[in-house]
Parts: sequence; C-alpha cells; structure tokens
Amino acid sequence: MKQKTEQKKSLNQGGKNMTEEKSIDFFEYFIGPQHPGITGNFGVILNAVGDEIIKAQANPGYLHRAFEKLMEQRMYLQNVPLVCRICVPEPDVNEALYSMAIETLTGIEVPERAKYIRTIVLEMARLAAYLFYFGGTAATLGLYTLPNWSFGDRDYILDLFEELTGARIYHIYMQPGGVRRDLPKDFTKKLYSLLQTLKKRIKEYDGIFFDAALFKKRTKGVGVINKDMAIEYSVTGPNLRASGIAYDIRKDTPYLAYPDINFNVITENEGDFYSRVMVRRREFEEDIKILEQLIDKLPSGEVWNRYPMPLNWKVEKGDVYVKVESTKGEYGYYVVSDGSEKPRRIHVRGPSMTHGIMLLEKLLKGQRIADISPIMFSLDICPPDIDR
Amino acid sequence: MNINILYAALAPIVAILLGLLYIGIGRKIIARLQRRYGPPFYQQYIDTIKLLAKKTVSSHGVFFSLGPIMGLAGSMVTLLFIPFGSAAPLLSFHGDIILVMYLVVIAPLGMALGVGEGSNPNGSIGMARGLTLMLAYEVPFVLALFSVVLYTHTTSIAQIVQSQAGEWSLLKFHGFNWLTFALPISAIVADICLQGMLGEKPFDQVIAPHEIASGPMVEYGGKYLGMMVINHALHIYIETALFVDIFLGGGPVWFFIPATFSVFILSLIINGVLPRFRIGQALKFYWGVPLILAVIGIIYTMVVIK
Amino acid sequence: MSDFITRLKNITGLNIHKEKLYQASLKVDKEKIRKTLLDLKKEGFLQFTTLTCIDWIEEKTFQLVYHLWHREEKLHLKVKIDIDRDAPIVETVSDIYIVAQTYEREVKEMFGVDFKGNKRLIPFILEDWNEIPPMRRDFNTREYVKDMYETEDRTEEIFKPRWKKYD
Amino acid sequence: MNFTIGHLILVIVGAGIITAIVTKFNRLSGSITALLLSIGIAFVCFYPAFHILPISFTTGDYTFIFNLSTLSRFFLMLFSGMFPLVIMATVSTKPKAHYYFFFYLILASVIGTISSQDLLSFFFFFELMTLFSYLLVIYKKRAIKAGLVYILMGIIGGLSLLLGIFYVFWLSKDFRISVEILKGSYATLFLLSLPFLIKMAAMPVHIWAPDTYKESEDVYTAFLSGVLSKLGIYGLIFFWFTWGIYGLSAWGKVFDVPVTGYIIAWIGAITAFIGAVYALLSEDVKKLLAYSSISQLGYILVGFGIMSSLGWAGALYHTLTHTIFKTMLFIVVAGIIFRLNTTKLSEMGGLIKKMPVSFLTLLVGIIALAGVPPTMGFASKYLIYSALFEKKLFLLTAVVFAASTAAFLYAYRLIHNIFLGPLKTSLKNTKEAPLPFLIPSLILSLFLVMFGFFPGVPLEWINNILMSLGMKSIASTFTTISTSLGGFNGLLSSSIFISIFGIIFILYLILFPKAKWVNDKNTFTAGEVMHNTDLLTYSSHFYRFLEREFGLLIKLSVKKLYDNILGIFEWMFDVARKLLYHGNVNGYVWAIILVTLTFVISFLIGGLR
Amino acid sequence: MSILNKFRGKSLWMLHYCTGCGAIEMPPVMTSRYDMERFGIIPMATPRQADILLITGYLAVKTLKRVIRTYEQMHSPKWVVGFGACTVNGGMYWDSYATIKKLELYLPVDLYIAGCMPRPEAIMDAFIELRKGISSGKYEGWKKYIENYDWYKKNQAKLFDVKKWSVNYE
Repeated sequence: MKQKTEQKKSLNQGGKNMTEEKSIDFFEYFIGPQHPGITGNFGVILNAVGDEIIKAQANPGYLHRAFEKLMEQRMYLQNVPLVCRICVPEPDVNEALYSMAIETLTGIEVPERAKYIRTIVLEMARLAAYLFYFGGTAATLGLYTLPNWSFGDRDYILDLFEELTGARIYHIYMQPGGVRRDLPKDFTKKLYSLLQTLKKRIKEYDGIFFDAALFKKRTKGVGVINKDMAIEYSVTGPNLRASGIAYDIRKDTPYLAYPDINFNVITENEGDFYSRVMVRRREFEEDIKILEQLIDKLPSGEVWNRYPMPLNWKVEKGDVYVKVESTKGEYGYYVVSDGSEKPRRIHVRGPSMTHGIMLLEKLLKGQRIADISPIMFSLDICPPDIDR
Repeated sequence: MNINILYAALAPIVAILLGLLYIGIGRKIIARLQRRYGPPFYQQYIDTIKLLAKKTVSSHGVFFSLGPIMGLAGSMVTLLFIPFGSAAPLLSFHGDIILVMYLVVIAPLGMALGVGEGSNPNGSIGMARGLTLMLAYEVPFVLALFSVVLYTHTTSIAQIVQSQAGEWSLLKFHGFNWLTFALPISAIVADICLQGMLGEKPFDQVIAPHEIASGPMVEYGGKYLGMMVINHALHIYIETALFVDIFLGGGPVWFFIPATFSVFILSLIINGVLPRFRIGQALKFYWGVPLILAVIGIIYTMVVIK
Repeated sequence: MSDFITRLKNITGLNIHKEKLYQASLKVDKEKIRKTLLDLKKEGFLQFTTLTCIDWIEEKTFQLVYHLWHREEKLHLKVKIDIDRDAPIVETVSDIYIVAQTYEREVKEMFGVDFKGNKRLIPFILEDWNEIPPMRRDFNTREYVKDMYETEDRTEEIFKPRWKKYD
Repeated sequence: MNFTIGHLILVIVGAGIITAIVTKFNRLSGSITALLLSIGIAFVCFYPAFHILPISFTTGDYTFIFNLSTLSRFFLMLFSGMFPLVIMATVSTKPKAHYYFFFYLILASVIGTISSQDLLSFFFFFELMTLFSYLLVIYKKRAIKAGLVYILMGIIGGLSLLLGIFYVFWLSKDFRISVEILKGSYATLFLLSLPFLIKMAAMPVHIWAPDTYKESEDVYTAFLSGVLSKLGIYGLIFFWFTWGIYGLSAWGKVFDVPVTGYIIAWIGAITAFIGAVYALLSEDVKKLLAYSSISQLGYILVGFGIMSSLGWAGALYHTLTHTIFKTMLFIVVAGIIFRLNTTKLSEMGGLIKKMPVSFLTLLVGIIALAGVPPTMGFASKYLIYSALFEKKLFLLTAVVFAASTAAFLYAYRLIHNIFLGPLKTSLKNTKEAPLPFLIPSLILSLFLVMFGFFPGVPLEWINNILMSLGMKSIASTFTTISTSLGGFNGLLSSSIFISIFGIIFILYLILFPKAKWVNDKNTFTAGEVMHNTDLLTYSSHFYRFLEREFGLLIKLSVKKLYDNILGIFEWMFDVARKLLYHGNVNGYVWAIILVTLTFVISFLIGGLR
Repeated sequence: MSILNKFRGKSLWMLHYCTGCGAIEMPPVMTSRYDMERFGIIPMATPRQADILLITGYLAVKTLKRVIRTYEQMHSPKWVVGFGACTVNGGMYWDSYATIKKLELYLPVDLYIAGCMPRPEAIMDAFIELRKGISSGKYEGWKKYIENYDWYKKNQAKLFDVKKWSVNYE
C-alpha cells in the first residue's frame, strides 16, 4: 500500500517536472492562416527543432460558413447557387454532384446531351484546376514563371466558361434534370482550338518545370505516401494514383458520359511529391484527349428535363450517396430527404478532409521547414471543402 | 584629392540610384519573361520613397533599429573600396581584395543582429540560411579570386583592373585583356558564386516567402524596410561591380555601367527560370561542381603562368 | 455485386439492403458498431469514406452513418446506427479507421456526439463556441445572427466606405 | 631595478601563498589580495625599467638555463597581462583558497616554461603547469571525469616530451639541442611536437579540450583556453626554431613550404574547419566556445606551418588576437553563467535588454573572432591569408576560408542564442553580470577595437620577434600593413566605417519618427497569437540543415574513433586477463619460464645491449 | 504631403492573405493576364511590409480575429478593401452563424467592390480608384480607426475576446 502511494507520488512529480521544465527545445511555428506558403485560408501549427518538424497540427475552420446548416434551411432549388461555393478552386463538381443526387432521389432523367455537356464542363474545370495546381506547386518551389504562364492559360478556359455560363468561377450551370442552356455557337470549335494550344503549352511547361533537373532534385523522395499508408489513410484521387493504385471513379463506377469515353488511368509508383505532380501532369494530357472525344461524340437533343413546381418541390424520402472524381480526390454528397421541400441533411464529403488533416500531419512530421508548403500544395488541399 | 572626396560623397548616391534602376529594369524584364507587361522601370524608386514615407515604425529593440543602419553603413564602406571601373580608384589603394571580402560581410552581420532582435523564428531561420549560403559560396569564390591573384601577382583591386587595361574607345575595343578570357574557368565559377551572393534563385533560400515568409525582412516594415531595399540596391551594385572590375576589366563609365547591368540581368534571367534549392542542397551544390571547377581553374592558371 | 452482398450476409450475419448506384445499407445496434466495422474491414472495406450524423429531432435520435467503400467489389456500404439524442455517446472507430478521427471530431463539434476512446476530440472548426452545437436542428442560426451581428451602425457618421459597383 | 627570473617565480609563488592564507580567513579580501598582487606582478613584467635577468645554475654536468628571449618576452607579456584580468573576473565567484594558490602556481610554472632554455627545466616546468592546471580543472566536482581525460592527455604529452628529450640525449649525448645532430630525425620532431599539439588541441589529439573547457570552473576556462593553450605555439616555435627553418627545408619542400610545416599546416586547417563545424553544431555555450578555441588555434597552426615570415607573423598576431578575444568571451560567458546557472544555449535568449554591457563586449568579441575589419581580428586573418596567397597554397586557402566563414555561423549563433530573440520568461528578473566580469571584458574589448584601428602596433613587437628569429620583418606603419601582394589601412577603413555609421545614425535620428516599441508577443506569427513567447525562440539545433549535411563528419568523429580503439584495448585486456589471471599456478610457472627464456635467448643473440 | 501621397498611391503592397473565396480571382489579377504589378501592386508576405489589406470575401469570426490582429500589425498609412457581396452585407451567407455580415463595423473599409465574386477587371478598376483616392488623400480609414478605436473595439468585443487578440492591449 505504502509502496503504491510512493509510486504515485513519484509519478506525479515526474509529470510536474515535465511541465515545469525550464528548457523548451522546440519552437512553435505557424504556417497560416496569413502566410504566403499556405493553400487558401488554412493553418498548420508546427513544433519544430531546428528546421525539422516534430509535431504538426492542422488548424482548419477559417472558411467555415456552415453550408450544411444553410442548405437545410433552403429549398432544393435555392441550394443550387449555394453548392458551387463550397469548393472555390473547383466549383463545378459540387453542382454536378448536387444535381446527380437530386436526380437519383427523384428519378428525373437527364438527357444524353446534357450528360455530355456536364462532362465537358467537369473536364474543363479539371484542366483549369490542374493549371492552378501546377502554378501553385511551382510557386511554392520558388519558380514564379510557371504560375504566370499557367494562370494565364487557365484564363482561356475561364473565358470559355464565361461564354458558356456567363460567369468565370461560379457557374450555376448544372441543374437537376440537365444544364441551364445549350452550348453556344462554335463553342466546340473554340474548345478544340484551345485544347490544341494547351497541348503545345504543356510542352513548354515540361521544359521549364516538369523536366527540370532541379525540380526533380527538390521533389523526389519528399513526403512519401506508400501503398499501405495510402490505403490506411483512405487517400483518394490523384494522390492515391501517385502511390501506384490504379483507382479512378470515372473508370471504376462511371457516371455521366464517362462510360462512352476511352481513357487510361494514370499511375506513378513512388508516392512522393514528384509522382503526385507527375500524375497530374500526365492526367492533364489524358483529359485533353477525353475532351476531344467528348466533342466528337457530342449527341444532339434537349439539354434540360425541367422539374415540376420549383417552389414546392418535394423530393421523395430516402438517402443517397453520390461521388465523382475531382482533381483532389473523391468528392461525395450524401443527401438525406425526409419528403419535405427542404433537404433534411446534405453532407459534403470533400477530399481534403482526409488529405488535409491526418495525412498532412503524418506527412509533415520529420520534414524540413522548407518542404512544408510544397508538400501541402502537392496534396492539393482545398481548405474550403474541409471547413464548408 | 578634392575630387576624390566629392566622389566619395557621390558614390553611394550614384550606386543607390543605379542599383534601384537595375532592380526596376530587372522587374520589367522578368515580367516579360513571365508574359506580363510589368511595372514601369522607375517603380523601384517609387516603392523606396513610399517605404521611407511610411508614418509609423515599430521596433523590437535598439539593435533592431541599428541593424539596418549598420547594414547600410557596411555596404557604403565596401563601396568606397571598389573602383568605379577604371575611372576613379578612390580608396582602393588603401585596401585590397581580402579587405573587401570581409567588408562585404559587415552588412549582412549588422542586419543579422537586427533580425535576431526581431524575436521572430522566421527571421532567425532566414539568417541561419543566409550564413550557411555564405559558407557555401565563399569557398569557390575565394578560389576563383585566388587564381586571379596568381595570375596578376597582386591582391589590390585597382592593380587587377589596371592589369587588364587596354585601349578603351568606341572604335577600338580591346576586350581581350579581360581576365574572363585569360581565366575562363575561374570567371565561370565566380559568376556562379555571384548568383548566390545576389541571392537570386536557385539560391534565394534566405527570403523564400513560401517557406519562411520573407525571412529576415519578416519584422521589418516601413522605413526600416526602405533602408533594407536601399541596402539591397547597394549590394547588387557592389557585387556586380566587383565582378566587372575583376573579370571584365572595369573599363570607362560607358562600359562599366552596362557591364554591371548585364551581369545582373544574366543572373536575373537564370533566377526567372529556376526553382530554389533546399539550403542543404545549395551547400552541396557549391561544394561540388563549382569547387572542382575552381581548383581546375587554379591549376589551369598555374599552367598558363608557366 | 449481388453475390458479394449475399456472401457478406452469410459471413457477417447482417441484413444488408442493396440500393442503386453501387450502394447498400445496413443498420446495426449502437453497441455492435465496432465489431461490425472490424468485420467489414477484414472483408475488404478498406476505405473509410465519411461519417455523417443526421439529427432526427422528432424521434429524439441521432443517426450516425458510416460510409465504407470496397474497391474490388465496387460496393459503397452505409452502416447506420441510432443513438439517443439526450445521451449521445458512442464508441470510437478511430482505431479501426484512422481517418475516422477527423470525422468524429467534426461530428462531436457540430452535433455534440461524444466518441468514447477518441484521443483527439479537441476543437476542430469552431473556436470559442459557447452555444449548443450548431448543426443540431434546434439551433436557430437566424436568431443567432440577429443577436450577434446586428449592432447600431454608426458608420454613416464615422466613416462611410466608398463603393465600386459591378453586377 | 634588476632581478632574475628565479626571483620572479619565487615572488609569484609567494604571492600565491599569501593569497591562499588570506582567502582562508576571508574569501572577499582574499580575492582582492589576489587581484592586487596579480596587478603588481603584471606591472613588474611590463614596466620597462625592470630588467629581468637570465639565470643559470649547474649541478654536476647539467646546466639549467633561464633566459627571456624576444619570443619569450612576448609570451610573458601575454600571460602576465591576461593574468590580473582573469583574476579580476574571479572576484565575484568567491573561490576557495587552493584555487588562487594553484592559479599562482600555474603562472609561476608557465613563466618557468617560457624562460627555460634547456630541455630538462622546460620539461619540468611544463609538467608542473599541466599538473597544477589539472588540479584547477577538477576544482568543480562535475569536472572530474573531464579532468581525467585532460590529465591523461597531459601525461601522454609529457611522456612524449620526455621520450623526445631522451632521444635527443641519446643522439647528442647532451641535453643541448644542436642542429647538426638532430637534422633528419623525424622521431624527435614528432615526439617533441606532440605535447604542444595536444596543448593546442589540434585535431586528432583534441579530445580533452571540449569536455575540459565545458566542465572546468567558468573563469578558469578563460585562462585555460585563452592563455594556457598559447604555450603550445610557444613550444612549437621554441623547438622548431632550434631545428632551424632552413634545416627543415632540407627534408624537401612542397609548394615552396617545408614538408613538415606543410603537414602541420594541414593539421591546422583541418582542425580549424572541423572545429568550426563542431562549434556551430554544439548546443552548449561553453562547448561552442571550446570548439571555437580549437578552431582558432588551427589558424595559428596554419600560419606556423607555412614557415614564412608572413605566416609566422600571422600565427603570432593571431596568438595575440585569440588570447584577447577568447579570454574576453569566456569571461563574458562566465558572467552570464554566473547569473543564469546554466550553460545550455536553449535556456538563454533575449538577454540584450537585461545585460547590455555584456552584449556589447560579446559583440566586439565575436566581430574579432569573425575577423571583420573594425577589430584586430582582421589583421591576423589578413596576414594568414597573405601568407597562403604568397605561397600559392590554394587547397589550404579553401579549407581555411571555409573554416573562417563557418566562424561567422557559430559567432552569430553565440550572440543570437544568448542575447537576441524573445526574452525567456524564466529570465525576466535577470540582472546585468557583476562588475568584476564586466571590467576585464571591457578593457579587452577596448584593446580589440584599438588594435583594429592601429593594426601596426602589435606588428612592431612581432617584427622584433621575427628579426630575432632571423626572418624578414613585415612592412608596416602604425595604421597599415602591407605585403608584397597588397595591403590595407586599418585606421582609414575603420574610421570611415565609424563615420558613415555615425552619419546614417544621425540622419536616422533626425529624419525618422520615434519608433513604437513593441513587445515580443507582437510579432508576425501568421495572424495567430503566441501565448508563450518562449515558444518563439529558435535556438536549439540552429543549423539543423548543416547537421544533416555534415552527418558523415559527425558519425566519423575522432572521439568515437578513440572510443573504438578503447573498446579494442578493453577487449584485448579482457582476453589477456582471461589468459593470465586464470588462477592456475602451473600456468604462471610456465609463463615465467617462457619470459625468462625469451630474455636469455635475446640476450644471447645480442639484441639487448 | 500630397507629393508623398502620389508615391503612396503608385506603390501599393498588398498583404498576402486569402481570407475568402474572392481570393480565387487574385491569382489571375496577379499574373500574366491582368498583371497588377504594372500598377505597382505586389503581394507581400507579412503585415509589417504591406499597405493594403484585401478582405477577399466572407469572414468567419475565427478569421476576423486574425484579420484584425494582422491589420493592427500593419504600418500606417494602410487601407482596407472589401471584396464581394459577403463583406458588404453577408451576401449569400446572410443567415450563417459563422460569418460576419458587415465588415465596416469591425474594420475601416476604404473601398468595397460589389459582386459575387468581383471580376478581375473590377478588381483592377477598384485598385485604380484606390490609387486615385490615395493620391488625393481621400482615403483615410486608418485615421478613423485610431479616432474611433473604442467603437470598433466595442463591435469586435461582441464577437470575441478583444484583449487576447488585439496587439494594443498587451
């Protein structure tokens, strides 16, 4: 008995000593929210010794707008302009997913042409997002020429979006039942010529960045996610494919027009920073091919099956989970309807939720300070879809 | 003598104006490389004046304020020992290349003190990186200078400039006395080291905004930052002038200014197309190929002399 | 896929409903959730997709939905449990699926559901939040907004911002 | 007034005894007595009207000679000048009686060493010095383990010296060194150089230094590192000069440098570089200074090894510089440790607001250490580089330059981690170091700056030494140093720097508004609030990236090598113990027979004479 | 001091802080297509160096704390630009519990750009407007902030602990 109390005492003292220790070896280092090296408005609190990180703690929530709460308060149609604002760099997947979820619940048929147009929009958005990604990643490594080029090229895509939907970023183009309006005249032609330009441009990017020896030196073997780790952390999307697992929702469980399209699932084997960038770079070319096929195969017909009574539109009771492959990973919506005119619950499953918190913390541990923001950018974390 | 004193008073001003102009034009050129229009060439002057016109200053301590001053003073002293081409030797007879190598260090060390008192880890990491970078490039650079000393039998910069003196006129161009042609390998090594001295990519680890939020400048703003910008301009002038004096024979003003400018622009264009090294990689890089090249350069020089 | 579901039924003894879009759902007791997920992970449900909480305020229950994905068999499985709304406590699954930790943090913060055994239920998105968890149906966001954000606006007299209007 | 060296030594010993007795009664008055007596001794050594006469006495065949050569006088001034300053720093630590006693005895034996002109008395005093020094090193209990290594290395050095002396005797049948006999004897050269390389902590035999410097009493470390280590360079010059530089050249030359000197220079360069690397990686302030000391002594070895007049001038100049700044740095650091009770760098930080005077003196010290112009550190670096440039030793230059740039790194680290950065919350009530620490460091920093303006002044003395050693003197005036390759003007460059600094400072005061003083919390932390400013301190593992790059160097450290050798020896002894001490009587008998037989046979063959 | 104002207007260094979704239109403005550097506007890493603070969209209260701290760390003269409908009146998130509705209650906004989100052309135009205003000395929000410090602090205090997050209370 006496022994036990003594043991307890000593333990307590030990704890006290630990907390009251005079020397703190590490220092605390904040990356974000106000830091050039952060993707969006996000925070990572780091404990570091020298320039080596011993503990990382992601601190999201700066972009919290309570979308899921707001959507419960609005009618199904009112939610359409809201959903696209969830993920800023890639808003179209949200529209597509929301429409797909409502369509699945209500059973509205989508015209074939609308499916193709949606796919075109999604793929264009993917190209734009990848261009954004290339620029961002290069900028974290200190190469500011590539962002200047690639953001400029991204603007061509945004111009096409503007022609198609009237807006650059938030398109509000896809509606349950189809898309808002048909393609403008000569749109496919313009798109085709843009694709040819991009094909040339990606070669230029190769020269300055992707094939550069310094880029390889800087990125190979940094932030490795091996196969087991990728599965353990439920990694999805290009980050998973960079670890050597050929899994693409577009191929695996095809949606929209993807069943008719031929394309390869791109994989790399290393799972490091370099492979993550290269997977996206190679997918960029693959996407151009997909878009070309889509333009070729585009059917004619109606684009919008209008739904009945927009203001009193009751969706059948039920729940459905829909998902698409976004540039960041698996993007999913879980819509629960209780039969009223407002959704009971819409849960948004952003890909960054898995990549941006646990995986990031795990990857940053033991890294150098110089590699923090490159790793963060290479995972393509989109803070708005964590916070929502 | 009077002219010399006048020049001594004017030299810093001229150097500052030139340095800022170089940066300004450099920004324009970089913008064109990046398919942009770019700021006007006098933008850097506007920025500097604006910084000096900021109304509030916040300081973390006495040495926080003295750091930039010490940096500026260090750079200005160095300036006086560097010949303005072959035109005015100024104080260069009173000190030689070894003195200049050490005078150049005063500015960063002064700045380091201020940055240290800023009590911000970003600044400290930046300084640690800066000093490491110095460790990296000094060694090959000194070896490159060594071959120059071997070749010219003097450590005095003025005499090195004189040894390359040819006939300078618009019609007759004798660039063949340049040490660049006599010692090509050492000149290449020195130019590689210049990239690190100027802190251009791939060696801009010191300020790396995405990593350590502009490093040493992290706590400096307003007027202090204005002083640091001026110091940077001086620094650019000093480093390029040193290179031109030693390897391109100094030359009269009409040659000297374009030469320093083109040396700067060369490193700026390299800066435009490269990402940055990790600091450890920078050390490895400099102690790899450039060091070997420098040794080869010295052996070559020894062969040439014999 | 149907074969796989029947096999699953046989192995785990669970009642699985097949739905459209490669989905199936099954409902288990709150106490069995850990065991079920362990079994399912053994069966090859390696990806933990997400965790959702639905506030059925009328029935005084929270429904937790664990979304799992089987890559080879292409099956999205929704494991649902009901928990009491007044004493929302459930055992964590963050040691089975590591990423579940994040989702549990979020559910804890937004609904106030406690996860026994999760080591890191520290504030996630909200900071210094003193009200009832905001995603619960009885939290009225519009009233909250009225209380918090509407104040006497003296900007007219103090300092009126200028406008640049584009629509 | 005339007196002999013997008198001087006796007076110093007497002073030690008096101090010890006074200290026994009252610590403070003891300290003051020690201080006053030490100032008196320094006065005696410095005052030109006092002539210190040579002395010699003969016992049997052997004559003990004590004489002060020009070289010895330089070192005498160095030692006796530093002595009162170091003693002054001890006042506030209130040491015990035997501390002062040993301190005086060390000074006595040091003076004995540098004045003895024959081998046996040199050995005698040198060993005495090591012994007393050991006794002072273990003054603090924590240093016993480190002291063991110190005395072990001291004994190895002493044995080597003794062996060397016997070898000399064996060769010349006399204890006088003469060039003709010794020419070509590498073994003597090695044996007679090793003790001094150990004293200077040159690279393979440096292992005693870091731990000893770290653990020994803080003020004594200043004397140990700043002053006593200079005995090494004295010994080297003393013995090697006896060989004659031109005699050494007879063994061949590399790059116009005698082979032996070239080897020494390389040892020095490697010591300088690796010492600097270890210094910038160490986490303890005294260890940092210890490695810095090792590194700086490396430069002296480089200058010495070049064997030209510029090289030796550089070595002697750096001897002076290093003595001044390293003594000062250790005294300042001792003051800080006195207040903080810690030597860990990570437990310091932000002390500039609490200890401004210490900060300023340390600043001057590290500027001199880095060799940046307004201090005399530059002149010594300049001479060494000129010597290297003159002899075209480019690889050596590269290594030495790398070392001296690495010196910037650890110098900055030293000042940054102690004084800069946010103030640690645990140090909020720290006061300035007591005056006894400040006064000597202020005096020494004054010297550093003054000689920075007038670099030619010490060079005058050094020129005298060089001429007495038969070398060319260096062209210099009070303010300038010039070599065949170039030169510099100390007064001009320093005063221009000061005046430009002054002009800008005045402009700053006139033109700039008063700065708003902000506290440590109000820094850029990416928008977050830092609640514990201790967490802002970036101090431990300051050069982590270099740790990574120099990983191989750390892995292959010499200490580990010694440990491995020790391991092998342990294993061998273990085997031997198992073979010999097995308790079997028969075995012993056989062993004795075997050994006796060996002796008999070898005697018969004639191997033993 | 009007001549200095001219210089101030022509060199606006903005703080690198993406506070909301309007930040997605900043990269095009910064880079080759619109290139705001030709107006002397470049992003700066820390608040100490910056002149203008762009509030690019909605602010969650969690962000507002950091924004205010950052704003107070900037050296005056300094200006605040509010982007998009969310900063004017909450915009799309008018009933969200997490975001603030009127930015001008908490910070002295010099210029609002309406739209959701403002197009790059609008941003450029606003910068030119700001430039004109600064050159003529019209925009003096930073002075108002000092003059009405208590009122701003009162509004901020309703949302969070001001003493903890403000640099002046230490």
